[in-house]
Amino acid sequence: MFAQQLANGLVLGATYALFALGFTLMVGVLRVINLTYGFYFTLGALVALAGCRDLGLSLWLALPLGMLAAGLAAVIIDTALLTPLRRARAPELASLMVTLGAVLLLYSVLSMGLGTEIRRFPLGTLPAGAVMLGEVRLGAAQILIVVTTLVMVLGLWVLLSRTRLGLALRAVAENPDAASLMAISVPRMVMATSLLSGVLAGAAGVLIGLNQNAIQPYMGETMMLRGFAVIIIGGLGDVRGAVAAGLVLGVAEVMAAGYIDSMVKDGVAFTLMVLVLWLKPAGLLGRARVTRA
Amino acid sequence: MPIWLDDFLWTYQTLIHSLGINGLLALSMYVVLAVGQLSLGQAAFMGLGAYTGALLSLHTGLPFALVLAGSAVVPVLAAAAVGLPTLRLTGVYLAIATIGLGEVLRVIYVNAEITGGALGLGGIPGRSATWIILLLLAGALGGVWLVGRSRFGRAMEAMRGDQTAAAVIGVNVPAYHLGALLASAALAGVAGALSAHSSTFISPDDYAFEAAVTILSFAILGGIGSPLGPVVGALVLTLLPELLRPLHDFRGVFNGLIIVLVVLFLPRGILPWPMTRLRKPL
Amino acid sequence: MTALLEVSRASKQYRGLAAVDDVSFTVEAGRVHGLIGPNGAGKTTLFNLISGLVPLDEGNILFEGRDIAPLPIHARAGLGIARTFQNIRIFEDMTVLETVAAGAHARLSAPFWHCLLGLPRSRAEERRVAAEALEALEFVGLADRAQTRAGDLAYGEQRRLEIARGLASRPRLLLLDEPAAGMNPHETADLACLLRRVCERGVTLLLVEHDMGFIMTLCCRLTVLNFGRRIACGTPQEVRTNPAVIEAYLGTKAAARLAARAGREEGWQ
Amino acid sequence: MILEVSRLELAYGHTRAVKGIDLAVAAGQVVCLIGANGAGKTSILRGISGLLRSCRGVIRFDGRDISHLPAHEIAAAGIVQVPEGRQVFASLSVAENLRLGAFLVPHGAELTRRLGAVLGRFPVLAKKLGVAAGLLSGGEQQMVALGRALMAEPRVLLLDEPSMGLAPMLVEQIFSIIADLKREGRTILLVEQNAEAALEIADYAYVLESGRVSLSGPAAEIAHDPAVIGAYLGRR
Repeated sequence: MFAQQLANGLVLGATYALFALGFTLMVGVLRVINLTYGFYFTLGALVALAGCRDLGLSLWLALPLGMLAAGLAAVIIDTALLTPLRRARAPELASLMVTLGAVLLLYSVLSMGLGTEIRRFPLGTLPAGAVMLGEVRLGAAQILIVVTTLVMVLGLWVLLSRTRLGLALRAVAENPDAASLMAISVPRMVMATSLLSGVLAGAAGVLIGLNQNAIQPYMGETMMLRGFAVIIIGGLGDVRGAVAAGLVLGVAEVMAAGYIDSMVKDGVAFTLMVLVLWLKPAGLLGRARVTRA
Repeated sequence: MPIWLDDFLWTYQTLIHSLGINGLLALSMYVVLAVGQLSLGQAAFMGLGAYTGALLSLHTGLPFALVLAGSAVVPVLAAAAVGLPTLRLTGVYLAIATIGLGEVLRVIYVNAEITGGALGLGGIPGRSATWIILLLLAGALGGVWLVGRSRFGRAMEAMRGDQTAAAVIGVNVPAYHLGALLASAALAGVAGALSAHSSTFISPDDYAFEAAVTILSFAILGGIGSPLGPVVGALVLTLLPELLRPLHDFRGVFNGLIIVLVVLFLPRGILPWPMTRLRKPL
Repeated sequence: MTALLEVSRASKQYRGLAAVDDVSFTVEAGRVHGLIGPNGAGKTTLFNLISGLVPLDEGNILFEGRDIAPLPIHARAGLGIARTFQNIRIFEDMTVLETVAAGAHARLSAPFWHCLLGLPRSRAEERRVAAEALEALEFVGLADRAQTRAGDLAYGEQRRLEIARGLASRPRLLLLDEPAAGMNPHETADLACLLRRVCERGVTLLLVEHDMGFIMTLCCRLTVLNFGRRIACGTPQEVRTNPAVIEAYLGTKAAARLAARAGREEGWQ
Repeated sequence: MILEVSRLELAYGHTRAVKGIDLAVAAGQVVCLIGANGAGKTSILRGISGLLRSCRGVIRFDGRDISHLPAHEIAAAGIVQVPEGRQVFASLSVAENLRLGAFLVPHGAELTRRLGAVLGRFPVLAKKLGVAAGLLSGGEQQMVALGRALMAEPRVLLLDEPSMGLAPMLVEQIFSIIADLKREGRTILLVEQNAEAALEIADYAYVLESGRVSLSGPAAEIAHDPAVIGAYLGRR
C-alpha cells in the first residue's frame, strides 16, 4: 500500500518536474517569469490530440507535432512581447505583467474557439496493460512519463554542462552584453531557449494529458500553480532544484491525499511554497549565485 | 432629490456601483504598485472580503459598518500570511505567492459547505447603497492622495527607484512593503463586500485568475504616476464594455490585450503625470 | 578625541570565502578616515556591514558606544550614518530637490495620521524640508538644478547629488565609497575641497578610494585591508612607508611617487 | 587605417552622448581616448562594438561599413571589447570564461594552442582554471577579461578603463601587459581615466570633451599640451 502510494507520488512528481523543466529554463536563462508557459503546455496537448483524433496519427507522430507547435508558439510569443522589453531594458515586473496580459488573451481566444469542454484521447492511443514491480502497478502512461522525464532531465543536463550551446546559454543567462562581445548571438540564444522551453512544455502537455486523459484549454493554468511552487521550492532558475522540488511535491500531495483527506491535496503546493518562502527563500538546495561587487 | 436624478440613479445603479467598486479595486492595486511590488492577489482579497461580508450579513445581525470592517480584516490576515515571508525578496516572489493564494482559496470555496460550494452564495441582502460606495471611494482616493503627497509618498517613490538606496536613507522598506500590502488587502476586501452586497450573489469564479488580471489592467492602463491614474483606468475599462456591447463577450481578450499594449507602448499609462510634492521655495 | 565608530573583530564570509576577516579599527569624531586596499580586499563589504546591507558573522560595530550590529539598515540611518555608493544609486525619476528631501526621511516626524488627513503640521514640515534640501543643494553647488530629473544630471553632478542626499539626514558619519572614481584631476580637487567643508560642519568621513593623491591629502588616518584582513593602520605618512602596504597594495613605483610628492609639499611649507 | 569612425553620433534615450566624432586607428597602433567622465569615451567603444546603436555616422573596419551590424557579428569580424568593470561571467569557471572568448573556434588543436598562449601570458590563471571567476580578486578578474578577449585573437582590441578600481600596484601590471601587447604589434583602442599612463603607452591620442573631440595628435605631443596637463594630468 505504502509502496504503491510512494510510486504514485513519484510518478506525479515526475510530471511536475517534467512540467517545470522548461519553465525553470526560461526563468534561469531569460530572467523572466513567463506566465504564458502554461499555455504552451495546453497547446502541446491540444495539437497532439487533434493529430491523434482528427488526423488519425499514431502517438509517436502526434507527440513531436505537439512539441513542435508548442515550441514555435513560445518563440513567436517571446519575440513579439518580450524582445521589445529586453531591448528597452524594462524592469522585470513589466515582463511579468506583459506575459500575464498575454496569457489571459491566449486562453480567452482558445476557449472561445474550442469551448471549455473536456476532450479525451481516443482509446488505444497507448497500450492498455500495466507492469507490476513487486506490489507496485504502473500503467503505460506512467512509465512513459517517468522514462521521458529521466531522458529530458539527463538531456538538459548534458546540454547545459557539456556542450558549446549550453555554455553559450549560461553565458547569456549571466550577462547578455558580455556574451554578445564573445561573438554569441544573443537573440539566437534567446530563441533557442524559448524553443527548448516550449518543446519541453509541449511534451509535458501531451504526456500529462495522456495520463489524466482530460484535456481542456485551462489545463495549463491549473498546472501553473504547481509550476510556481516547484520553481520557488527548487530555487528560481535552478534545474536540479526543480527536479528535486517536483518529486517532493508529488510525493507530498499523494501522501496528503492518502493519509489526510483528498481535499487537502490541492493545498499542498501552496502550503509548501509559503513554507519555503518563510524558511529558505533561496530554495531547498539554496545555491545562491556567485557574484562580487 | 430631483426626479430626473432619481431616475438616472435607478437606471444606471448597477453600472455606478461597479464603477465605484472597480475604482476601489484599482486603488488597492495602486497601493502595492506604488512601493514597487506586484500583487496578483487582489481578486483573492476581494473574494475573501466578499465571502466574509456575505456570511456575516447572512448569519449575524451586525450593522453594515461592522460587516465592512470584518471584510477588511480577514483579507488583511491572509495578506500577512503570504506577504510577510516575501517582504525582503524581490517583487517577483510576492506576485507568485499571491497568484497561488487565489487558486487555493478557490479550492476552499468550492469544497466548503458554508460557502455554498461551486454554486456560490445567493440571497445576500442588498445593503450597498450608492452613496456608501461613492463615499468610500472618495475617502480612499483622498487618503491615498494625501499620503502620496507626504513624506511617506516620497519614501514610496524612492523605494520604487532604488530599494537599497531608500533603505540607506532610513526608509523601513519591509515595513512599507507590508503596510502597502495590508492596506491594499483591506481596500480590496471592502470592495469585495460592497460588490457582494450590491449583486446579492457571489460564486468562486468571480474571484479567479481573470478577475485578478482585470484589476491589474485598471492600474496599468491608468498608470501609477498618481492614484488618480488607476481610478481613471477602472472608469474607462468599466465603461467601455457598456458602451461597446460587443466588447462584453470578449472581455478576457480585451483586458489581456490592454495590458499587453499598454506595457509595450505606453509604460506610464494614460495619466503619466507624477504628483508634485515640493516646489523650489522662492 | 573620542571614537565615533569602533569596528572590532568584524568578520564576514561569502560561501566559505572570508570577505572581511577579523578586522578592527576606530574612526575618531571629526576626522577624515581612509580605507584603502586592493580590489576585493573587503572595503565595500565593510561599508555594507557598517550600513547594515549585509549582516555581520562575528564581531561587533559600535557607533557612539552603542552596538549597531543587530539594527536593520533604516535604523542606522536614524542614528546618523549616511553613505554613498560606488556605482551611483540615485532615484532617477525624482527631481533633484525631492531626492535630497528624501534623504531627510529619517529626521522627519510628522505622524502617518497627520499626513493621511493633510493636517497643518505635516505641511509645515514639508515646507521646512524643501528649504533645507535647497540649502544642501546650494552647499554642493546644485541649487540651479533643483527641479531637474535626477537621472538627467551629468555623472559628476550625480555624485554630488548623492553626497547632498547623504548630508540631508544631518549624519554624524558619512561613508563615501570611491567618491572620486571616474573624475579627472580637476573634478577630484573640487571634490576634496567639498569634502573638507563637509568635515568642517562636524561630519566625520570614512572613505574608500583608489586615488592615492586624493587619500593622502584628505585623510588624517588610514586603514589598509588586504584579502579581508587589516594589514596596516596609521597616518598617511606611516602607511605610505609601511613595507607590507607597499608590497600588497602600492607597489614600489607608486610609493616612490607619493614620497616625492610628500617631499615637495613639505618643501613648500 | 584598420578602423575608421566618421561623424559618429550616439544617444542613450534622448540624451546624446556622442555628438559627431571622427577618429582613426592604424594597424599596429595603440590609440587612446582621454577625457572627463561623461565625455563619451565609453559610449564610443560601445558604439564601435555594437552594444550601442549609432544614430548617425559610419564605422569602417578594413574599409567595410560595420555600423549596422549587431554586436556578435562585429566581435566575429575581429573587433573585441574588454568591457568596463571587467564583466567576467562570475558563476562560470575561469576555463569556461576563456573558452567563451574563442566561442567561434570549434574543438580541437587550435583551441588548445590559444589557451596555451593565454595561460603563458597569465600564469596565475593556470592554477585557477576550475574556480568560478566571481571568486577571483579584482586584478585576477581583469586578467580573465583580458585573456578572454585575447582568446579570440582579435584584429582590434578595445580596452575600456582596464585600470579602473585596481590597486596602484595592479595598475602598473596592467599597463605593462598593454605594453607587451603593443610590442607584439597588436592594434588597440584604449579608453583610460589614468591619462598619464595612457599617454605614455599610446601612439596617438584623442581628447574628448562633452561628446566631441577637442584635441588630437601624437600622444607625445598631447602629453605636453598645457591644456591637457592642467585638466587631465593633474601635474602641479
